[in-house]
Amino acid sequence: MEKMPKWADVILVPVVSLLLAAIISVIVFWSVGQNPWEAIKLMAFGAVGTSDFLGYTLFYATNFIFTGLAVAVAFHASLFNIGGEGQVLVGGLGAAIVCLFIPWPHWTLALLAGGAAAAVFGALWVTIPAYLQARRGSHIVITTIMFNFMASGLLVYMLSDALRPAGQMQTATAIFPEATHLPSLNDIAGLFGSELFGRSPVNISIFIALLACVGVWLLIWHTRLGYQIRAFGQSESAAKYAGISAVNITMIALLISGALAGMMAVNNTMGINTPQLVDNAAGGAGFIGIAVALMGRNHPVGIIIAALLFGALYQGGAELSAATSIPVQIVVVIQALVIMFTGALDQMVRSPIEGLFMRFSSKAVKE
Amino acid sequence: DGHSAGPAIIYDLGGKFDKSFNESAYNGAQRWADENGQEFAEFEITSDAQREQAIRRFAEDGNSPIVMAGFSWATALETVAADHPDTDFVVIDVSWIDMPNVRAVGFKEQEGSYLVGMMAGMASETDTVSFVGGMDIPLIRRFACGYAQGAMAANEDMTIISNMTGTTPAAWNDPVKGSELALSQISQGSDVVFAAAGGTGVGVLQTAADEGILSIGVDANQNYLFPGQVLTSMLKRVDNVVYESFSGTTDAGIVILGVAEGGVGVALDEFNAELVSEDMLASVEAATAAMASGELMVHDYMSDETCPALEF
Amino acid sequence: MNAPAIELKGISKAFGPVQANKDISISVMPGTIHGIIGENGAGKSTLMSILYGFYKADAGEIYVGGNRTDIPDSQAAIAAGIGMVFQHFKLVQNFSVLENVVLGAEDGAMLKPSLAKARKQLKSLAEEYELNVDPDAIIQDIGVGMQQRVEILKALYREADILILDEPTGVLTPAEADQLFRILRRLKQEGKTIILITHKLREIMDITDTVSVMRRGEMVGSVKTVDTNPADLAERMVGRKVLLRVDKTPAQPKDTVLEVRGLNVTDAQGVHRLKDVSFNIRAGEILGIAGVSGNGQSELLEVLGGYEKATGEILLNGEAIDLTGAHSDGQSRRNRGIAHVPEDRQHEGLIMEFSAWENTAFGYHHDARYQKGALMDNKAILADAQEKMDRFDVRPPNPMLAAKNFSGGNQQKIVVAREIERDPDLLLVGQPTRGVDIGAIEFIHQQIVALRDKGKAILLVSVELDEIMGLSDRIAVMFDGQIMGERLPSETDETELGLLMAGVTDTDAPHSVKEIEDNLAHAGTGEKV
Amino acid sequence: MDFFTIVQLGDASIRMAIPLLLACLAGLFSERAGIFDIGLEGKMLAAAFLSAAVSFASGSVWVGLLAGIGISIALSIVHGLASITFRGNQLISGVAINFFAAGLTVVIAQGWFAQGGRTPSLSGAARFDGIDFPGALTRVREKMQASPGMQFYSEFVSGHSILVYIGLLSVPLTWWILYRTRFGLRLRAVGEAPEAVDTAGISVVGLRYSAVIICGILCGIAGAYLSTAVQAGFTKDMTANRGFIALAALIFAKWRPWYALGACLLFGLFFAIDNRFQNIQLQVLWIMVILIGASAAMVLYAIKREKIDVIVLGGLSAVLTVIALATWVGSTGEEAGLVAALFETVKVPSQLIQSLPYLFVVIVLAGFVGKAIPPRAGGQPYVKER
Ligand SMILES: Nc1ncnc2c1ncn2[C@@H]1O[C@H](COP(=O)(O)OP(=O)(O)OP(=O)(O)O)[C@@H](O)[C@H]1O
Ligand SMILES: Nc1ncnc2c1ncn2[C@@H]1O[C@H](COP(=O)(O)OP(=O)(O)OP(=O)(O)O)[C@@H](O)[C@H]1O
Ligand SMILES: [Mg+2]
Ligand SMILES: [Mg+2]
Repeated sequence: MEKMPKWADVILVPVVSLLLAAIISVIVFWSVGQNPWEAIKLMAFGAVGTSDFLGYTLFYATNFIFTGLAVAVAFHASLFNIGGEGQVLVGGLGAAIVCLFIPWPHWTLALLAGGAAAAVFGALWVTIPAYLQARRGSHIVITTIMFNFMASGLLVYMLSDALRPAGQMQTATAIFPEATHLPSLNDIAGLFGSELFGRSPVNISIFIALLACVGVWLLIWHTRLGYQIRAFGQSESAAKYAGISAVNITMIALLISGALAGMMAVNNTMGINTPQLVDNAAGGAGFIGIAVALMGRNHPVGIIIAALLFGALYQGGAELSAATSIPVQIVVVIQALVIMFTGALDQMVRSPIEGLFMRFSSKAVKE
Repeated sequence: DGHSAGPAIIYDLGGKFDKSFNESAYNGAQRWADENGQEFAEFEITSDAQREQAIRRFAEDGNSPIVMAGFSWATALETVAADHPDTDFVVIDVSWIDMPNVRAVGFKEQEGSYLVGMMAGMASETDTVSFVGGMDIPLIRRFACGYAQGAMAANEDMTIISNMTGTTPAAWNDPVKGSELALSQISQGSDVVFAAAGGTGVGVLQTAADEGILSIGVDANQNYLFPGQVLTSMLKRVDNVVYESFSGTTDAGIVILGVAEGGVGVALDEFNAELVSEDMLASVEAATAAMASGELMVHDYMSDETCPALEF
Repeated sequence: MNAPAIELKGISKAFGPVQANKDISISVMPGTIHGIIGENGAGKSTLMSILYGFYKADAGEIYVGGNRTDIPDSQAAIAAGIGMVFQHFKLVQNFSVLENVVLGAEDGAMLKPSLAKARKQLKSLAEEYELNVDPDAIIQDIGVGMQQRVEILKALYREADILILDEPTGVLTPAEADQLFRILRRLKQEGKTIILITHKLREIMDITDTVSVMRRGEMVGSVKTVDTNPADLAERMVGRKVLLRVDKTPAQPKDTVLEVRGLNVTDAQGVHRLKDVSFNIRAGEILGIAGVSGNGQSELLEVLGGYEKATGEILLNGEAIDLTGAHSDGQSRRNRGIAHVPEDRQHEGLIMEFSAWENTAFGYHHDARYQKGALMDNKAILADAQEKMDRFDVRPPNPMLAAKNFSGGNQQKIVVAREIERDPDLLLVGQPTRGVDIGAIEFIHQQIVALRDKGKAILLVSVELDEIMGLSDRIAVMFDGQIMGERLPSETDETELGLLMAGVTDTDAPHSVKEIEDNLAHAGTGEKV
Repeated sequence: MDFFTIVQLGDASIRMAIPLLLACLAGLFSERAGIFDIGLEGKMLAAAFLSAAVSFASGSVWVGLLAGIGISIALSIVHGLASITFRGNQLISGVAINFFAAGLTVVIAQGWFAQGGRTPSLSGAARFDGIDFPGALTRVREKMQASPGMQFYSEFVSGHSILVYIGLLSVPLTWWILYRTRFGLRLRAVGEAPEAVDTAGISVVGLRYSAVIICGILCGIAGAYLSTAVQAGFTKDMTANRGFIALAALIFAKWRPWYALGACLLFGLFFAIDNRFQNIQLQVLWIMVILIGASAAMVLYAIKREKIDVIVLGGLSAVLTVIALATWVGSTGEEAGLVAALFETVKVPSQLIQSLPYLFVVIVLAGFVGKAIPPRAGGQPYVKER
């Protein structure tokens, strides 16, 4: 007998968790002398109040879909890839190299090649942690954190040396050639005479993100590889019995995870209004991916919803900090609370709800 | 919403209160506000993705002029400025944007650094002076290189130790490491340390004060932080640029401010009066004059990415 | 007449939806040995764990020595003079015997005086009850028999008057069990009260004074042992008359299917788990492997099942099987026609979180019939699962339910259905009826025999001698990674098998109990005997 | 390298090692009790902030220290709630605590002091000063002229803040608690076999909470040390990943106190070297020897093993070899031929030097520096009833 219906598991529990996170956030707002209601209104307006704001929300959401999927795929194999941040940066390196050094005739080709390069570079960056996890049992969490630092070192080295055009101050690559610029959603809306997304950088890669969602959904629930990933994630000993190679699945799941994280670079290098790779290109998206995956219950649909929420939070938080004296780190606090309640304190929320359902169902049986 | 259509300022990633570059910009804006009893809009970004968004928002709200502190604004500004031809923009630490509605202000940091380097060289008893940079980027190397040239000018046999705190933006904000770097330099004999490292510099100055050696601040006047122990500060009058821009007394175009223009210089006040000897004052004055006249050309690291006085 | 040492009144306990104990009452007189029997999952361990304060009862009262006693935790149970040896030992593996004994019974905040005192005490206890152990030995280095002694010593060190033993003989050979029973009788003489959980009727008859029977969480009743007999107990246990033998015709073996030659396994810790194991199985016969668990049977199954590396030679239908290379995994074995009902269904045979239909494809997810282009054909798997569940009478017959939501016996049916339905040349079966009720046992045994009669080769590993004797056409006994000998079921008996399981070959006779003990103390740990 | 430089390097190593050591011992208590804690970083950070803020407000660094310890314990209890009481995922709880601290310290600092997420500078009694032993020289410049013995005494022995000595003393103390007391025995047992502890009549929950609280105390001291002893005030993210490095040190130390001291001193030395020798010049020959040597070692390791080893390690060694060759070829110029280029010196990128501690952590974790077996019940919540 199931302890509670499916809908309660996928909707009610996360919603209650979010509510708890929201309550604590309200307390935080209060404690720094900010009227929580005002703050929430400001954030909501900042997230969706104008077409530009909405566009930015979608732009960030695109990032978070990629990193959320990355974390989720690894989670299905019971692996905690906390290295999204580094994989995004190195993925960016891949996209930048492809865009800068190959003369592309058209953005479609550049998108394909840039996306592939970003994925490959992202995957390469997780190869060693994955290998060490698979073959040496070194804990993936700590190795990927270490690789985040090294990625940032590598990126800065590249951006302040090989990839920085002479005379440019900013630790960044040159702006990518015109032919690699991805059309923004507003350009597309413009074809229909609309200004829907203003000048926000939300661009065609949001569709790539959605495609990736479909891909992950197919992969996890409709392919043998996904079946093996989930089986391995649920029970390593059973996987061993079935002849599912722990080494292979660990490697493959993490490489896919790294590739998805890397692909985020398409959005935040080729997709932005001035396409280039800058030194802090990841901007915390790798970490937000954890919250997104946890909240989205590692399912693409949940991840899309959670990514939109976090996109709104991120964008709204920036607007909030522009309008008040609250630093934008408030978003990190909320993110932490969401991770805490939907992740670690899941049981705290779940048990009472299960209890309620049990009480109801046993009553129903008696009657 | 809340923004009046007055001037606006946007700070760079280091944050408004970095006791340094951004704070100096803030001080200029605040001085203008205090003197005129008016308000200005401001914003601290937290990621690069926000740059364009931030400028655009102020422009659309009708703010003018919009001042941006930091070279990282260049690319975003070029896009937005084209869309808002009627808004005035000022960007600091950028010397290459040539647009009719943009004032791009650069500084000859090498000149100011040269002056403090000279003072350091004269103050040093160990013939060893040192430099702590923040993030290792060409701009900071320009500081280091100017400083080294100045120190060498004071004494040919000067040993110059130079360290950068790091290669990521975190390097602007790592006073612990700044402190360790300073300690290590002191033990290598340095008795004057110049910190051009944002928040990291606070750690350097603190340690120098603890260890009883002299330090040199940067950007804003930091002499007051440890009275009697900060030899001077290499002023980069970002505050003036902001103040003047807000006051509406400037035009578009590229401006490079050196010693002659009062854009960079040394800080002299009651907190370091006892540390600055007559000799030093005289040398600084002489060098300033020589720079103004073009007689003295301090090598700019960024012109060719080399430095005659220092190896990186 | 004096008060009962222990009296439980109306104990109830539920684990979520499972009612493990329902209104149970029981009373045990001091200085007696009281047996509790019942099928797997009947709630025996739960009841005793409640008495020991490990679980909290939902309802009910406990009387110790006639006084109402609250036992909210084990501390209270210990204070009330109760000691318990759990089914799964509760020892710290990397601590010494001494540290394990002292843990929780220290005399003060400092360790040294406690350890010194315990060392002295242990010596005198050992002399008193013949419970010899090396106080400085590390638990993971000593055999299960020794570990059990440590558990008993722990209880005695805490001055327990009432000692609960939960299935103590499950891991012991008959000879070792005899030794344990001698100790228990000795304890009884000293006036201690003993509660013994077991599902081996023979043991109940041997040693207990009174016996209680539990079924499906309820107490069926208590009787004096002298007033009952095994058949009566079995009937009470199951609730109906049971057939204690497997119905089968004599085997008609044909060609050799499996040939194992000189198999050796050394594990990651460098312990030699299998030593030169050789045997063969022919089509149409069941080879039973008997032995105390931990003597290499698991490793043998793992090697044959493809997930443990080994040296040596295995031939299937005359062709060699890859033992170390790229084709030494479960997948390749299945492709070669080896099916495997693993010993531990919950950790190996099933993914507990997967639904029953997904588990139907487990291990066979590469099968062509489950594929549709690049994707898996989930509909085909579902249909297949439904069909199997109906045929094997899995209850409830709902393939969408997660495996964890089926009872142990039904989980086992799902695994057996999956493996047998592949029509393999060789079926490996490990502990097929562990934790399975008698009804399901009969069914599973029938399926195994039916497969044999179809002319397939079957390797059966079980720690239950009854099962081995009942099902096998030939029996091999394993001890310390070696095959001690092969017997025909018709030409051997439990005593002989028991001696082989203890590492005593017939040529060694006459043998001493001491020798057997020494052998067993080292069994399963790979040390030189 | 002269003697004084070595003494100084040792001195700096200790200074850098102390926060690692305290955090490492904190992790030791927690993990020995079976609770994994990647939230060390967050606890240190929160403690660093609050101790600086309260020191500033109260004027007394001791009050600040207590406040820092208090907040660290509070976060520990949250971790305990998540991982002990509600049996949640310990890694996720740790991650959440890290983010929580990173965000909240800045938000509160800004709300409180309005200085861009930092506290004002501390001075006088609001800060831990170095303790100068009798007769010890205090200034670097004086020490440089002193005799080696005096240098050692003044620089290495004397002059640290009280927290350094507390940190060093906590090593034998931890050892003593762990191996000589009843509490220690139970603590070690609960990380190995909580069911054994439970059936012995000891509360698993109680033990684990005490361990987690001790972890909080030590993290609190570590954080306070950073903001009130090493530095004079809090700046955002000032712990700079020390919590993670402490965890790696803990693994390297195989969860033993004295080994922890060694591991932390080693990492301290890495930091000291990074701080001191930023411009490391190496002869091309050495770069070739190191890189190609490492490649060869990896290839040798891989060829005896499986395909995956060959692919990954082979690929990695190919990359290293290419870098080595590129460096070599890159150093040839008009003056230098191929052979002469071997003796040219090149600067090792500072990014690489800074990445060394992280790289070393990875090597440690890879188990090439000794295999470590974690406490058996570590990371798993203790579940009696499902
Ligand atoms: N910790 C637990 N959580 C949830 N359910 C449990 C737990 N322990 C036992 N159960 C359930 O309670 C019931 C009784 O189990 P118990 O272990 O008492 O049986 P038993 O008679 O000792 O069986 P066995 O002979 O297999 O030892 C079973 O259905 C079992 O699944
Ligand atoms: N861990 C669990 N989670 C959810 N439900 C469970 C769990 N364990 C048991 N159940 C439910 O409790 C019921 C009884 O399970 P249990 O294993 O005790 O059965 P049983 O009486 O031993 O039957 P069998 O003889 O087939 O093993 C099952 O039908 C199952 O629905
Ligand atoms: Mg039991
Ligand atoms: Mg059962």
